[in-house]
Amino acid sequence: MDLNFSAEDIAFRDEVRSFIAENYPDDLRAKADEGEELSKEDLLKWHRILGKRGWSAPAWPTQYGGPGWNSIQRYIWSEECARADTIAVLPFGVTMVAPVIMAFGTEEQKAKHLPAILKGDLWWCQGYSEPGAGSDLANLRTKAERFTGDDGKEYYRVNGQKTWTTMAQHADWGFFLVRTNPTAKAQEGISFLLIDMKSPGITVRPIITLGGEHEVNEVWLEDVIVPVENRVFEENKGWTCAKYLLAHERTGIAGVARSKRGVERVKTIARSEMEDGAPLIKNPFFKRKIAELEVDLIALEFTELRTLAGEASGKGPGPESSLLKIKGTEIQQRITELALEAVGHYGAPYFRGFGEGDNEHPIGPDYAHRAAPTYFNGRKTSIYGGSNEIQRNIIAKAVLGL
Amino acid sequence: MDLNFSAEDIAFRDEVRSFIAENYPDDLRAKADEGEELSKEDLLKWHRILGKRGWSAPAWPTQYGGPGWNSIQRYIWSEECARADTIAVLPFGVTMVAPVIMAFGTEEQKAKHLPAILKGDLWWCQGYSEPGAGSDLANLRTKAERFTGDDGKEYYRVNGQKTWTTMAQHADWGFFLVRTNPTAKAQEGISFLLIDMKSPGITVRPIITLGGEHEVNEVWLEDVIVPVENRVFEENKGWTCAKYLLAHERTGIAGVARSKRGVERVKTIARSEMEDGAPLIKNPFFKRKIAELEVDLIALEFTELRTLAGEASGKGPGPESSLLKIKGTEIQQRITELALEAVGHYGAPYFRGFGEGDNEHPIGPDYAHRAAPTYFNGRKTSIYGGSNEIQRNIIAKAVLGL
Amino acid sequence: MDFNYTDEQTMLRDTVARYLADTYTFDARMAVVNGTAGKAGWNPATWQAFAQELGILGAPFSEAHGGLGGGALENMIVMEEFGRALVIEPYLSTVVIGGGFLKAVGGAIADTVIPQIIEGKVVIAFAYAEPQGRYNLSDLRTTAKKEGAGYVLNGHKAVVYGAPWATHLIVTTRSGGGQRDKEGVSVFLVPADAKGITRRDYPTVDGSQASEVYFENVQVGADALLGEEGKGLPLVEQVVDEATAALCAEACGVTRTLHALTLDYAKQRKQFGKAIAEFQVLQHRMVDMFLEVEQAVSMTLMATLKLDEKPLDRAKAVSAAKIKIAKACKAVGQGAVQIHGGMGITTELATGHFFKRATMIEGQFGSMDHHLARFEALTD
Amino acid sequence: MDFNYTDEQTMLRDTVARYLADTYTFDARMAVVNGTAGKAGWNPATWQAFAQELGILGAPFSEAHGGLGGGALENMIVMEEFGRALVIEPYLSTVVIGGGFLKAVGGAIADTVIPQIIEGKVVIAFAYAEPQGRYNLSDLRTTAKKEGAGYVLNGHKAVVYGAPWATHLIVTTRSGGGQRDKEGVSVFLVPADAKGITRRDYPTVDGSQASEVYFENVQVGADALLGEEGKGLPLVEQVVDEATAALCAEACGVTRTLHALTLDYAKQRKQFGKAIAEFQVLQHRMVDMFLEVEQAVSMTLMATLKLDEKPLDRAKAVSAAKIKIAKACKAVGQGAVQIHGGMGITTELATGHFFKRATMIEGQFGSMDHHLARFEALTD
Repeated sequence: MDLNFSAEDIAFRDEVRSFIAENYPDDLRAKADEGEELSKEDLLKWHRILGKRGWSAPAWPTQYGGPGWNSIQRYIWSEECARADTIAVLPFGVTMVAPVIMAFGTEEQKAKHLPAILKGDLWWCQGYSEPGAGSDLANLRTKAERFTGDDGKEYYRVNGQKTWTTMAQHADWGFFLVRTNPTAKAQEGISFLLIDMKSPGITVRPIITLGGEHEVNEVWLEDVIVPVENRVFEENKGWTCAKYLLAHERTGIAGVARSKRGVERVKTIARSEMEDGAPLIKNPFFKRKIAELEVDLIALEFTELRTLAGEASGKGPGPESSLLKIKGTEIQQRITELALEAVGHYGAPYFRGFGEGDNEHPIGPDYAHRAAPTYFNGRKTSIYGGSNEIQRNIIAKAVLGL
Repeated sequence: MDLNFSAEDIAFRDEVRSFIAENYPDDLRAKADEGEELSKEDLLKWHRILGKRGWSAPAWPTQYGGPGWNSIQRYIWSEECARADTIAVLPFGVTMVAPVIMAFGTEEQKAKHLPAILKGDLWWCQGYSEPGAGSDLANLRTKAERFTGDDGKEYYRVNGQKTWTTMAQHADWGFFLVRTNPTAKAQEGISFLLIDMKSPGITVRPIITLGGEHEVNEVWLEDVIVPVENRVFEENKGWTCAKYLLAHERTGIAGVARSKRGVERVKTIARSEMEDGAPLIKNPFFKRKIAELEVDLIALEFTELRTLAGEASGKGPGPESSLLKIKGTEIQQRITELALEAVGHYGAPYFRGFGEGDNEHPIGPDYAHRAAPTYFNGRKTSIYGGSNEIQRNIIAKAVLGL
Repeated sequence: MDFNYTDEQTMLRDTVARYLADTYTFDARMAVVNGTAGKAGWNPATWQAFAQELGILGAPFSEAHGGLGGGALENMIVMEEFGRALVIEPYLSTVVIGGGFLKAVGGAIADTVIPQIIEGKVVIAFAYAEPQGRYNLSDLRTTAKKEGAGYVLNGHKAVVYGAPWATHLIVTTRSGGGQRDKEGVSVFLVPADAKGITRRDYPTVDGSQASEVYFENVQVGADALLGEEGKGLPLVEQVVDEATAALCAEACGVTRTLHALTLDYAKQRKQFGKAIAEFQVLQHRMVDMFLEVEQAVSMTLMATLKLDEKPLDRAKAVSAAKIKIAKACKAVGQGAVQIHGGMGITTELATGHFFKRATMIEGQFGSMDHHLARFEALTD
Repeated sequence: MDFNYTDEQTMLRDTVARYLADTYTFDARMAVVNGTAGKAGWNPATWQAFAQELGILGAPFSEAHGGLGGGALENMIVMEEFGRALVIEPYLSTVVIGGGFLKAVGGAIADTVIPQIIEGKVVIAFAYAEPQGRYNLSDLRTTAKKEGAGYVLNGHKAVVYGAPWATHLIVTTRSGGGQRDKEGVSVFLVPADAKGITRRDYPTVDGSQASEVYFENVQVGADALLGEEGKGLPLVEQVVDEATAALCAEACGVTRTLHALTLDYAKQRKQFGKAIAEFQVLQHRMVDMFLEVEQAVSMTLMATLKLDEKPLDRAKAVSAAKIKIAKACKAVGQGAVQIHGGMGITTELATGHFFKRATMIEGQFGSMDHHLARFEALTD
């Protein structure tokens, strides 16, 4: 056993560190620092830079254009990205649909979609959740009826409603779970479809969340026509793809490196905020909360490393990753709580909707502007991606045999 | 609304305060302070003194020899007892079986048992729990078969096993739930019997708990003969008595006044224990834990007072009392945790079993001797009397309608 | 000892509750918050209805001033109902705080202004916080300098809730001593349109409107001084304790509604073929939320009933209450959102809005740590 | 970075586990604890078996000394297995602590004593705590005064685990400076039967035996000094960090067993017509216990692997680990007892005994607050 990086690992770390330093766009950093909402182009910019370098998809094997990094290298990569506070490459293409296409897709599907995902040419969204089916994905109502078109080809006609569709307002393509056999039991009779979001019959309606963000949407599908060759894997076997994807989705959700940055940000705030004439960070109780966060973060980090080591020695991401999801999101939420606590009175002003030029009087410190919205928005992390209650159910069943 | 005591209440408080000061036995105080195990005679001594004064049963109505106190007076009484750190009157007779006898017993049963309970002549124990049925009281197996004796009278022949029978080693009488109809559904077919503990066929076996205490026992009943007139209420309707008793058992379980004394004791320890040359109580984090306890105790106290006010205005003790049980026991347990934390290294020595005279080298401070056993033993409070999980189930069902 | 409402108090509660249930619906509230019903965050008609139709702006004032003859308990009753309906109108700053100062100082200014509060003509905002001051009421850089018969005020007050539509500001200032001294605090009642006052208005995350308020050589007369010059801190502490108790009452209403909304949602929402209310883990979480609400109610009652005790006892009671209220706001708010799932974090259901208000109450007039430190300092 | 055991380490773990499973049953252990199998708390045959049959007393020592050539990881492996079986024998004080001091100082004393430890002939108790000192390793009233070529020791050491059967004591003393100074600490290895040493023996709540040890003009030679006179604190801190990491490993074993016992019990125990393991609230509590154990294991590994880093990094890692371990001991211990119900608080099931040991580990070598303060002092 050895905690230290090898010489190769250190060389790799230095390489990615300097690449990020040299290539991460300044304007992106400035916008993110100011809490500005990022445009679609902003969000894809870094992805495309990485795509050119061949680093946009750390977990992809080389055969599909990935860098072929091992788990330690991927860990180093995510550490370095967090260290440099880069925006994240959006996961819907690279880490969600792509592994499914690699595992279950046809050669045509691979050829059509994987390169575009890698380069950041196309934006993907995920059509899983439905109103009335939150964590219970098997309870789907969106239905796809198969028919033969006038051209003699096979198609699905899709009708239904999806919700919580993140960033669907920007999406070029979506991957959808739909019911192709209405009489089958809950998890059977589901198929996994790739749908062009420009198809007639698709309507995207924003859902505004507590912090004022437009991140999620309702997606209405009305007689949307999808060619059968856009189905991944067998008809009525979409649940296999969904399960595969869910297992992948949970990895990396620990967010250790990002949370480390978050703790640093809280410390920075607490060094500026004054209480009775001294910086808040001198308050022993505030300081203690930070220390407890740091300790829990170390525990999460080494638990993730143990999990990575397990994966490296051949075990796939198992239900243990539910642990990382639970503890990772709890820590993320505590960070947002502490930040809001730290900013005091200036947690109350709500700045979204101010005109861009209208900043003659700066109101409160810059770091305070997003504290409350970030806290509010952060409540989603224990709900999305399989709520933390569901994660506990998974561990109870799959690990503890209950 | 008014938080203040009336002039009558203050006069009452002064009266009970001076009675306790003048009548509480010094030797009892000395033994309890030293953490000695109290004998049966010790435990009954205070009960008998109160019995002579007519105060051994605060909640009894005057018709049965009780003092006829209202809820405020009972509250004052328990405050004053805690303030003077008296031992408690054992509940099995006065607050458990007696209300059942008053509500459901025959005149003969009342005449025979109530005066003896009041005076502390007889010691009672409770035969409810069985191995295999903890919080699930309805799942009883101890059976009572009815037969006509050679003397032409009706009897039950009782066979079975009870467990967690507190202080059965001292008991003269016990109240038992037994199954009189083996084919009835769970909660039906149960009867409530009063059994003379000197009856042939009763064996009491000690269960030693984690602190080394002999408080609870297994009670084996083998062909124990019980006259039918010792049954309270109708045959097969014992569950009615049990439910009535359970509702009564929960009142007073908040233990606010005792917990206040407990917090004071922790403070006393923390003033003596040194850390880096200063009293532990100067440690801001230890002090904060005490403050949080005190705040929670105020919340419990005023919640109890609200409940008492509700009872005074005609509502009986309802499922809200589950709240008092849950929060009361959580606080009691936190007090024992803090005491153990405070004593540091001297929490480890285990003194039970030392000869009485063998105290030439006092080991560690006196207050440390019982810290660990009290913590261990205190874990029972969230288990006994309907576990805190069961209490939450009760609130979910009865209060929240879930 | 007596925990019963008088008949008048019961009637007050029922009247307010009924009025709000009928008129202050979620949609009506959001129309005001979003400004689709006039100026964002302020509907003068509602305030006039409180004054005229309901008469509740006089709840804690003496009959001699035209009020209902009540006191802190009446404020508690109104604020709890306001919390239940998530009312944004400034009863707290106008009636509880403004009225609190005026009742405490009495005299001509009280005789003049209190009737105007009751009539709904005077609306007050409380300018006490400063960017550097956090929750320390005497950490003041805003100055009041004696000049002639009056004073000149200079400084910057932070996050003044309700300032955009206030007719008057109550301003805490330093008229002497060092930045955090207990001595040298003076309090003024200033017309909001006094010369030299500028504002920067903005919405708050909990649906209200607030302002940064800047004072530049604002001249006020000696009659604007509330209480004695330089001796204002005990007065401020008393009124802020009264306001904190009233805020606790609001929190009781907010968390009660959050709990009720969550129960309703859990009973209707189905997952895995059954109502999520059937999952034991969620049941117990809702029980724990219930326990928090009940304890919050107990503490609010305790603190309200102790507002007239000696300052140390009053302060200890109020801090103890605020500690439990902050915990309740967090536990009930987060629990409600979690059990609502995705719907809990949208702006479409009322739940999220109650959660945001609960979150802001956690820190208002002092965070849990602030009040724990205060409680400790007053104990032993 | 590599988290795999070597083949030798895997074999060590398997050997110890198998041996304990076969011979160190709950009943066998309780017979020793209760003294029905000889002197209460001590069965020399078991220790000899560890030395001869298993050879594990040499696990962390060099092959030159007759050991297995291992180090901290080997201690971790042994201690985790000992925790699983609730072993009371003094591996920690003899091999980890005694051996730790000797390895650190080296030289003749190490060459003499280490082989005797490995053979099971030397058993060491660590006399470091004092009644007033709490967890401060340099808060010492026990004095060592230079006299002739040697030293004279006077003082009172508190709660010395394993002292009743130790052949030697390692004693921390003050040879100079004020009571809590960092300078002036000296460490001695003293025969337990040296003239002037008296003991008061007693059982401990977790099944071991300990003593108050009194030193009255105890004369020791200069060769009893471990390290340099007056410069002992860094040495003590290093060895106590090593011991704390080993204690964390024991806690991993203890909490793993507690969790496993609880799962078993919950699957068998029926209430309301079904196994209590089917109640979702208990399932989630058992999941939370699992999360605690897994994190404890991660932290123990981290701390053990960092024992050789710079003192500040080592100390920070060990304190971080001990903080999580204390939490795990409390959460898993209390959870196990609660889910066992009444059976959890009897002395009849193993669960209660594991719970008691877990509870004692919480405070051993410093409570959670102690280590949080130490962690904070080392951060930034």
